Amino acid sequence: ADPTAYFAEVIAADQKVEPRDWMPEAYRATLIRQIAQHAHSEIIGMQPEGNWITRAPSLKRKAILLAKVQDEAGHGLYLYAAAETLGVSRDELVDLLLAGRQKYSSIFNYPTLTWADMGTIGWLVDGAAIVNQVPLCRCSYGPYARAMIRICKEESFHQRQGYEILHTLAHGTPAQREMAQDSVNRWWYPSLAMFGPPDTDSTHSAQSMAWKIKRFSNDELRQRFVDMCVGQAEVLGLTVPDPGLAWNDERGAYDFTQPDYAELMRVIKGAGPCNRQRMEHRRRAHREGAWVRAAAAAYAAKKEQANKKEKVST
Amino acid sequence: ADPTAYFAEVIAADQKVEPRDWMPEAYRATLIRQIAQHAHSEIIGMQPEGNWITRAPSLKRKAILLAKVQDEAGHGLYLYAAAETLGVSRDELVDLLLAGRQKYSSIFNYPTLTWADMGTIGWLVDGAAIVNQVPLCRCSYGPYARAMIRICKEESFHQRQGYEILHTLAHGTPAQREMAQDSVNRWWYPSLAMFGPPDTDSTHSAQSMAWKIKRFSNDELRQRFVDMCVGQAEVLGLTVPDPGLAWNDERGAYDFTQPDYAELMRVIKGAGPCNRQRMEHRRRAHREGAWVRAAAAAYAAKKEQANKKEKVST
Amino acid sequence: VASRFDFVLGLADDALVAAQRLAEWCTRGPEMEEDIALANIALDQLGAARLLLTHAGEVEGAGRDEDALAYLRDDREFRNCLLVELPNGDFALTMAKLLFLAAYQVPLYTALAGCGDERLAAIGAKARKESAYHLDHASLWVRRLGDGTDESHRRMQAAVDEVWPYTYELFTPDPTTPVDPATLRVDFDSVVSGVLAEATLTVPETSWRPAGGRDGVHTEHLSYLLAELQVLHRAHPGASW
Amino acid sequence: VASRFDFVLGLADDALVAAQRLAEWCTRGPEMEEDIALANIALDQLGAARLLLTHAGEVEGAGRDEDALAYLRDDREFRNCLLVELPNGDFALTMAKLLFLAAYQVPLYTALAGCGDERLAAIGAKARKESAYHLDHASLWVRRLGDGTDESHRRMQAAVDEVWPYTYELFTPDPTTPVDPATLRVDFDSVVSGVLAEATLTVPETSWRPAGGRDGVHTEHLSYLLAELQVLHRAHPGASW
Repeated sequence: ADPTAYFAEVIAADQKVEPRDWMPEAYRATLIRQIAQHAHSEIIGMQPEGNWITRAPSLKRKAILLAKVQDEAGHGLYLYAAAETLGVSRDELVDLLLAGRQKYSSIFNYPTLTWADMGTIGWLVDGAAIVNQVPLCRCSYGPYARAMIRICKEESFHQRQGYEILHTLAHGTPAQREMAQDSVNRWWYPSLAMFGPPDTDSTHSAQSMAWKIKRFSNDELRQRFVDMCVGQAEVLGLTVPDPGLAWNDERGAYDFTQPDYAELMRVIKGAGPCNRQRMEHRRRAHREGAWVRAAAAAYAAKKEQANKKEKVST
Repeated sequence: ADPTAYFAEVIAADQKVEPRDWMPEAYRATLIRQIAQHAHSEIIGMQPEGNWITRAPSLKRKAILLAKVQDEAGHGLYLYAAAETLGVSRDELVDLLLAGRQKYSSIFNYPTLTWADMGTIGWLVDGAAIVNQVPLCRCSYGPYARAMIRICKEESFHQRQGYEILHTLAHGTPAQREMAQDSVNRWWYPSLAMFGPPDTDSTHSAQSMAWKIKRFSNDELRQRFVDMCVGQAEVLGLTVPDPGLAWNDERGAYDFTQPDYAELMRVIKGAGPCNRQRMEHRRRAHREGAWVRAAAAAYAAKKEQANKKEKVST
Repeated sequence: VASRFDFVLGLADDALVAAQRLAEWCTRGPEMEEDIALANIALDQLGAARLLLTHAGEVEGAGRDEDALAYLRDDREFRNCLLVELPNGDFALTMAKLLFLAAYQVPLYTALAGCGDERLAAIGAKARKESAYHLDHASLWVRRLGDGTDESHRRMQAAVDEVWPYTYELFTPDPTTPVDPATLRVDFDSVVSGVLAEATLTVPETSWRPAGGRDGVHTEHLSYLLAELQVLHRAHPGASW
Repeated sequence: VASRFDFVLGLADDALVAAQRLAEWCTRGPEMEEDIALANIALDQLGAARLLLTHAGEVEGAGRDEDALAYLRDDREFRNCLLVELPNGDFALTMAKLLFLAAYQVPLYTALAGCGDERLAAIGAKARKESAYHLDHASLWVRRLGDGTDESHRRMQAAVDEVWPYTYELFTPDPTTPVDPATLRVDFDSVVSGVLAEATLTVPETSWRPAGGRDGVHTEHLSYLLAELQVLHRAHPGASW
């Protein structure tokens, strides 16, 4: 059978491509790039929230936040494992990240300045991630789709926790309320930018749609996110910091001000407030852990050697 | 003239021995040991107070404390310079300290747990130091005596500042008052121990008295210190934590409970709460500064070389 | 002689301060799996701390809940052993601390699980299983590092040397408490000496036995740890989170 | 456009945060003389901060004194530039920060000394002399380290590369303030480029120009610094010291 035709049939029938199947090199490369970027985002994304674990204002919140950041490490590991089914190793991918040759989500290049950011990251950033990721649960590549199903369940749990943090703050003391609104003001537009450049400028989208890696355009997802947030903001009693926000009866959707895509491009290219800090933090952990990993490898080798000898002698 | 006789005459006449003068080797060695220990104490003694500079509770107190710790560095430098007049270099002495072969005052091996300790160190620790040091202003070795005159002036300034901190706390909120009393409770006996073992056990005293390096015995100075503190504690409204404290009409002095000299010996031998921490802190600063000192030396050598060339070519 | 309140608080503060130090590792572990493992252990310690603090508050009967006890005491009121408040140092130091803590907590919680106090017994029964995992994890790493490379052996031995003196405080006798700490020493020694021997490490000789944590006389490190732990809670008196 | 209050607060917070970072060096300097020098510079910065904070409180007219402004604002209310809040790093990084700060403060305080506001002019006149000493001190060290050993050259260049992007924020134009920061750039560039050239160092090329400090949008480092600075004062509301 012609593998190209078989691949096309599987895609057309909305079935899954599996690691054993033939696939076009560009499909493989696109998936590796996307899954790796997604995995890197989980790992780098631990930092902005990790920044508040030691200062969480109640023991319950401390436990929830620590568990959340731990989940993100777990997501990173699933995703690296999914990428490995495409014939690339986690170590290679991590090296590409550390060398600055693969990206992670730009949102994590903004600083977490207050505790309210733990709420807003859950509500807006995880919220945007979910809107992006739910369609990926139907992605044409099986291992990625299955990883996303598992991740999306935990993400919506995280999103509810973030929403609850913000809700508590918005209904707390005046200082807490102000902290919550300030945080939403800082994160709103960067969250909108998480969906990527507008469709008119989006480079990879058409091919990804055809391959059923991607199911909706950037602008479609962004609109869905805005429509979802407006009602939630009302319940929170917080203001979306967009004077242009208005219901459009004709479109059956909210009109809104677009994020500053020039800023997005600058941040992607390395000029966000925390790009250097995030990368240096990751590099330092990697560098300072090198002797530990070397010791674990040396120990494992010694044990293996000892086992072999034992087998030979018995 | 017989140098031994000349030396004996100078001592007998209460005049000063100067660096150019002949002196017995044991006199020189005793002075080097004592001045070096004194210098090391100033340098190590910066740590317990340095611990509170970044957390000082008002900007005025922060400035006073920073200036005080800076003064201690200055005292260390005068004293190393005084020791150098005896034919030993500062670098050698610092190496002896870092190698654990010379001591510093054991009092600095106790931790500073609260802000009130900044007051108590000033009042009791600097107070005890002054009682010890005022007689040293008449020490038979000129450079040491002159360094002590300068240092004693600043120390009594520091002591007043410490006393003022405690006074403010003792007349502040209940929590501040409690903090002050707790601090005095912790530092009282270690301060008494600063005068060294009781005269019956003191090893170096007799010869030092004969050489007029030392003027009063450990127990005489300790008594003087207790008698001084009791009245000051009353003004502060704080309790000296000694149930045995009582005026003795016959002796014209206070009876008091002796400090635990076994504890003093343990701390001197390295088993105080902070001995390891203080030494490791100093060693780390020295180690981490090595590349800076090397750079300064290399730069100076280059400049000297350049100057020479310039002189030759002109 | 510690009151029942002080006894429970001591165990609670051990767990709370250990959790805080372990949480400092988050995003800094030597490999990703270890980030997850350390967070897990931190979560266990934090969970035990919350149960114990709540119980301590009940024993005291002054209306203090877990957060009042965690966030509104200063270091002179904390009752944790000095071992847990020491800075993390490198990974070897953290593993030495964890090994000694777990080797103490396993027999402690086991004994607690069988004690007459129903609440403490329930907490002990839950926590001892978690501590057994902590002990396994730390033992594995101590063996790997001790018997790994020359550098890891050197670091691991240095860590054991540095931390060992702080273990004595854990076993200060007090027969009036539900579990006399002195009775736990045999178990601790047998477990720890086994692990160290397998790891080709030696137990240092020292006459220095720092103590004071159970009486609120800590190292200079604890007040910095608490400043960070408590900063936000204290900045908003009376707020809910 | 900054209000007069914000303008004065910006200068005050620069000095206060710089003093706090320099004070962190105390007992950690590479040589004893340097411990003294860094404490001196910290004291100068602290002194300027106190005058400026007091003046800011008067301008505001809400009864806040230097301590209320230093100890009872959170990081979103601080107006210092990002440069001064960056962690100390190694000695080279600290000297790079100090060089750039002093090369900015010298023309700033000089201009202030000649401005129409009598109080600001008096503060500027006092502080500019101190800043000139800071500039000399930092310049000397940057030359020593840049033109010292291979290692010191490498460290010094890395420090300049790391800190340089933060200098742009210092000169954000604002013609409504007593001294428009943009006017100070020429002086700064001429001094700094001279020192770097003598030190055999190069000015990095970068299009990254982080900013936000003057609007209270800081790095993640500042809130930790303030937690430590403020912990004791905040733990005892209303107390005198």
